[in-house]
Amino acid sequence: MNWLSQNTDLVFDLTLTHLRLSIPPILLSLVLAIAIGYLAHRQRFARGPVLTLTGLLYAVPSLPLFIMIPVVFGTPLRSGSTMIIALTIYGVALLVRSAADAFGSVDRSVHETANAVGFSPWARFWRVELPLAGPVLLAGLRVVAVSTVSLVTVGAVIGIQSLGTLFTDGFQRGIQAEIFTGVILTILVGYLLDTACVWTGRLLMPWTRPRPRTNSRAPLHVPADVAGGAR
Amino acid sequence: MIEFRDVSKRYPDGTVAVESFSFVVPSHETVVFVGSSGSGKTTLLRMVNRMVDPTSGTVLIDDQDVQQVDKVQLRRSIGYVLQGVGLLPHRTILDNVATVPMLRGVSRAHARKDALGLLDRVGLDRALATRYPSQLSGGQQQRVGVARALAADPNILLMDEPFGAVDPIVRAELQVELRRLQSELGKTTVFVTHDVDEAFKIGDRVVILSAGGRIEQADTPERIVAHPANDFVADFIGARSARRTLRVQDVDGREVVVDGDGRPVGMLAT
Amino acid sequence: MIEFRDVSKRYPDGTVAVESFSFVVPSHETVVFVGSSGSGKTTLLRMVNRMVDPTSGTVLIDDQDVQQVDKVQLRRSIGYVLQGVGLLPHRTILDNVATVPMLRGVSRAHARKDALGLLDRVGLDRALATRYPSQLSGGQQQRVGVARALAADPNILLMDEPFGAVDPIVRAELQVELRRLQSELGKTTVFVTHDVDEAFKIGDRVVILSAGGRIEQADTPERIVAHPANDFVADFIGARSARRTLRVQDVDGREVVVDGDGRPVGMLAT
Amino acid sequence: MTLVQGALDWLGDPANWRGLSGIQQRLVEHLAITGAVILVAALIALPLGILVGHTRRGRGTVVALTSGVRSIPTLGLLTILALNLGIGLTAPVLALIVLAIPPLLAGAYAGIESVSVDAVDASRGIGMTEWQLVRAVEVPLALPVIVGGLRSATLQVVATATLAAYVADAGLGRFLFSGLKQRQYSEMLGGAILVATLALVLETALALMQRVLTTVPPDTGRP
Amino acid sequence: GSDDSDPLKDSSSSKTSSGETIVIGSQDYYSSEIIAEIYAQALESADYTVKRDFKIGQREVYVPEIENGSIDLFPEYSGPLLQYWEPKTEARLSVDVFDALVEAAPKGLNILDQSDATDQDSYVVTREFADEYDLETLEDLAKVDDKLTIGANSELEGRPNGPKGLEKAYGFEPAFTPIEDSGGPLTVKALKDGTIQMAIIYTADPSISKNDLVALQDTKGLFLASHVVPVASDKLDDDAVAIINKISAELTPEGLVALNAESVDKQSPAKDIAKGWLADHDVTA
Ligand SMILES: Nc1ncnc2c1ncn2[C@@H]1O[C@H](COP(=O)(O)OP(=O)(O)OP(=O)(O)O)[C@@H](O)[C@H]1O
Ligand SMILES: Nc1ncnc2c1ncn2[C@@H]1O[C@H](COP(=O)(O)OP(=O)(O)OP(=O)(O)O)[C@@H](O)[C@H]1O
Ligand SMILES: [Mg+2]
Ligand SMILES: [Mg+2]
Repeated sequence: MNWLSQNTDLVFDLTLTHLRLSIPPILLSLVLAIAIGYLAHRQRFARGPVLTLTGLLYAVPSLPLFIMIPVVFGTPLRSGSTMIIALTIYGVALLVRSAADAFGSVDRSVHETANAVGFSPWARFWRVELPLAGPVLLAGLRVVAVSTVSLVTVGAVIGIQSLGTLFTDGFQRGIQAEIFTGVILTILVGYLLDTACVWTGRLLMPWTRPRPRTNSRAPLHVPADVAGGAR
Repeated sequence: MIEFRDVSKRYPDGTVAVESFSFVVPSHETVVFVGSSGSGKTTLLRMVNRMVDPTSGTVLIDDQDVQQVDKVQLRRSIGYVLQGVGLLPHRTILDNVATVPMLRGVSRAHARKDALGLLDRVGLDRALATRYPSQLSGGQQQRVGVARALAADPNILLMDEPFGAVDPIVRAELQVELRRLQSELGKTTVFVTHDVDEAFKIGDRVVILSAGGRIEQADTPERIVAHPANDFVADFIGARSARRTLRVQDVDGREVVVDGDGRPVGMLAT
Repeated sequence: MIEFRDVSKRYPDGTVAVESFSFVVPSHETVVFVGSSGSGKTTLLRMVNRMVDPTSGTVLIDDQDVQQVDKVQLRRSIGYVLQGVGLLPHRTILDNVATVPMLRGVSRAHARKDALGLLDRVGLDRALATRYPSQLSGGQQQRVGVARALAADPNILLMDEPFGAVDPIVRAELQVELRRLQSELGKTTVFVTHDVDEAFKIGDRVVILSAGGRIEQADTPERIVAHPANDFVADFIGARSARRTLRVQDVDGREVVVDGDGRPVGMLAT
Repeated sequence: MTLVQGALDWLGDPANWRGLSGIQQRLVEHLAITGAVILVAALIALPLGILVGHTRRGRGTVVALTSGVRSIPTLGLLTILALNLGIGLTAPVLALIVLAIPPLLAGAYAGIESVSVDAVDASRGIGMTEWQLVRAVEVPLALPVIVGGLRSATLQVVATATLAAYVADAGLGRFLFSGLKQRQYSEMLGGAILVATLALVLETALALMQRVLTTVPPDTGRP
Repeated sequence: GSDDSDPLKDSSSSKTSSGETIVIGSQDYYSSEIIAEIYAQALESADYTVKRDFKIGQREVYVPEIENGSIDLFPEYSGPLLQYWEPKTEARLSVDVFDALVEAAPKGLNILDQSDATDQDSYVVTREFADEYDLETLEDLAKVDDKLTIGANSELEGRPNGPKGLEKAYGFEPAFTPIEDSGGPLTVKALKDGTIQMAIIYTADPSISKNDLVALQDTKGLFLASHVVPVASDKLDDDAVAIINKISAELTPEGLVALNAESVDKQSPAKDIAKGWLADHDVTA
């Protein structure tokens, strides 16, 4: 741990940078996925194509994506914006299906009820459909959070600093402790954001809190599990 | 008073759910529409709060054509208990009951206070107020559904098989409760069911429907049992079945009423 | 003959579901266990085919301790209709019915042929044979469940609230069917329900249970109605309620039997 | 858009398809890596997932484990493995197996758990042995979800197998790295298009398979 | 060669950053980072405001940023940089390369004095392998009858001193395996494992002596001389330039190897290594 003791500042800085790069794409992809997912949910004919297309974005390897983004969006290659756009694209790719499923998971009868008691369509979306889609959305968001944190590291290959820098640097200098530190901190940051998602969910969706008196199994949503990894 | 004036409904796919249906539901009375599945009961009920618009004919509430009233406003002014309860799963019991007043602009605090009173009214413990629907039993949920329908203090109450999903014991309790409520509140009520026994227990007047919303008989329960208008009605209420042909049997010195199969139904009051 | 000899069941979490229960179900009779939710009915029933093993006491079938019999063999020799039907959603109706014979080694072709006959027996159209369970109505599914239980031609039939999930009308039909089947087949049957009326309609003998599987009264339906053993039973069967205290009323010259609230129940047979 | 045009030209040039480092060879390598990885990962994850789903034991552990494994950055894992195992395919294949396990495992246990409790109870009740229950009821009913897990795993592995080129002379990733380093962006983009197309083809094939394996007909409502 | 459609060329507008701040960059290579850190600390002690932008990928990524002015000072290597700008250059010797480089530098960029310290690509083999075939120069490799595989960053494959260059200059073409660690430990491990026979490792890399590797002489001038050379924008005033030139003068080839060894063996951060070096060398203008 010789290396770690001499580099705590660096590690701390990189962890913060890592967080700064992770959080915006997570939030952005949530917003975009809700919009696209709702559209896919409402327009039955659009559903198939939209879901396949966005899902396929996830199969685009990251290096070429990093090169394409400056061309399309005019951002400097080695900038946070490029990274954030790329990760937002992956986040949307992961989350759109979850979002469409989330709105689909809202019982038709609830929709009916909302109409019947006199909700206007706008109020129905914000006060009934969106909150009820919450749990499934959250499950998807958790996967996105963890995979985004892990994907940020790939930026190191093109010189965007993050905990991934510890991999490339440790690799060249042959310092395993440095690589391990990077891996473990990445996992921790992922865990931190995942936990943050869970707690935010509990706070915003009190009705999903585990409750006494019911001994039934937790409601099971098959994970939208297309997570993780770097390309 | 609700008046159906020669209404028909043909759905976009061509199904004719209701054809030339005319009927008047007098104020402060409970009318039950009973008929087998697909006979158009729900369609008729939903014409009242414009969840369905008739293809032809008019529905009038106190002589005003409902087509003239804004949909959303109309719905907020009519109590509606849906086939399948339909509580909002993400709101507490109290907030579920307070939904309509809040939509109408009543302050949250006020609406909640009123909602508490309604819980008492439908026989729910106030301790349940902060629970969520999924934490209640089926019967309790039904009561919440009724409380919500009453929350805006509507003159009209529409109930679509409100007790369809609960088991027979709770169902019997709820039927008794509903009769009590009706005698206290005297709302103009349209109640839909496909269970004849339930219809007889609840309705001041029962309308027996066949396919397409055709009226086979509309009368008081006793008179329907005593004098079924035609074979359809007789079959529908099971007039000739073992369960309706009762006799009195002596069991160890007590007068037990048994059905055609010899199964006990009750005791003869002395 | 099924004999429960002082059986108790304590679940791992500490719940005592059944305590010292003894009872004999005579051969070829239908005994109904009725009691409110959680009284231990399912637990008792499942002791017979060893889906639950008692913590103490023994269950004997024709004087043989079921503990001595291999679980799987035992279950294949007993017909079991479950509380939630539990058909295999990926198999056709026919294959669902043929499952047990096939497990016992009967050839597929043979098992299917027999299964067709069983569909007739429970009153299902053969045309449904190639459908999947999700394509059937609740009542039809229940019939398939019964057919499956009969497929191995068992001597014993266990039925756990088989009609719990269907609506009252279909339920009444199924009850009638079941009685017909029983009189034809004469299986030793244990039937569980929490609906007293259903118990009275189906059971040769009815066992009224309170919490922990305690027997409050075990007798024929008529005798229970005529002479409830204690207050618990009287309350449970609603002996003093309006629906059981009947009287005869004249409606336009016909004798209508009405309940305590004046709601018609049937006509007096003449 | 000259970039895209360049990529298409690169793809269209038959010279780029031939030879030991031609597109054809790289495609085959990429597919072989993907296939091997999925096969090994499935052999590990599916039995484990089915066991967990069937016994309903250890679900918490498995959920925590998959979520943890999912957050391991593949690049970091790859470098550590490579430093210890040397260059060649061993390190990337191992790293990819680790990547593929969570979705496969989750698909397996979630699939088995999603089988209706009633159907499972009934199967026991009519006298199925545990093995018959798994084979004839749980696995067939769970198959669509299991294949769903297989789909995600395949999609991820196809995309991530490009990292093999970080330490080995194999796979479509070679076009990405050498394109990046030599400023041959058309080659790089061409490589990316190849990867995405391969993913699309596999995805479509698995989606079809999923449809075929869905033995339960959709709920048609009233019969 | 470069595509016409280089997306990085105009990726950001060329404007100099505000005020006095000098932006110093470095390669994603620990040795480059140490030198950049020395520049940074030396300038800071002379009261310049400095912004560090280190570990920027490969040349393909950062050179456009130097060219468009977002980076003001960068420790470069004369040979490879010249090849980047002039892929067809014929210059090989130290002085020629430097002169050509000054020629080739785009307007607005100044090539400061080059240091004696060199860090240039070299082909290395293990001692065993060298002994087995009696190898001293790259020419001797023609004697090897076994399979010969080079391991290096993938960009080498297309470069003039890669496999094709060897073929042209020395008459044999080895196989190629990419190892993206810039001649780091993985490459060394691959050499020792025998998965590759030949690798490119920088001459200033301490691992050459540590692992007893043999650098084969480049008799036909495949590699250009490669000295540490600062590239600077016009934003550096004379004093700053003087400080940087002084550093170049003080930095010796052995000194550079020592700095690198400190990073790899002692695992010290660049900051500390630079501080130690500056304490031992007077670079005040
Ligand atoms: N939205 C719709 N589109 C097309 N047909 C419909 C629609 N809603 C109902 N129908 C059809 O209209 C007929 C009457 O339906 P309705 O729901 O009013 O019957 P119901 O008496 O309420 O039946 P249930 O007892 O099953 O609730 C049925 O044949 C039904 O299939
Ligand atoms: N597997 C189990 N573990 C722990 N407790 C159990 C289990 N199964 C049943 N119980 C408890 O044992 C008691 C009796 O349960 P049982 O299912 O036999 O009742 P029941 O009479 O069939 O009820 P219901 O009418 O609701 O089906 C209940 O308190 C129940 O909560
Ligand atoms: Mg209806
Ligand atoms: Mg039970």
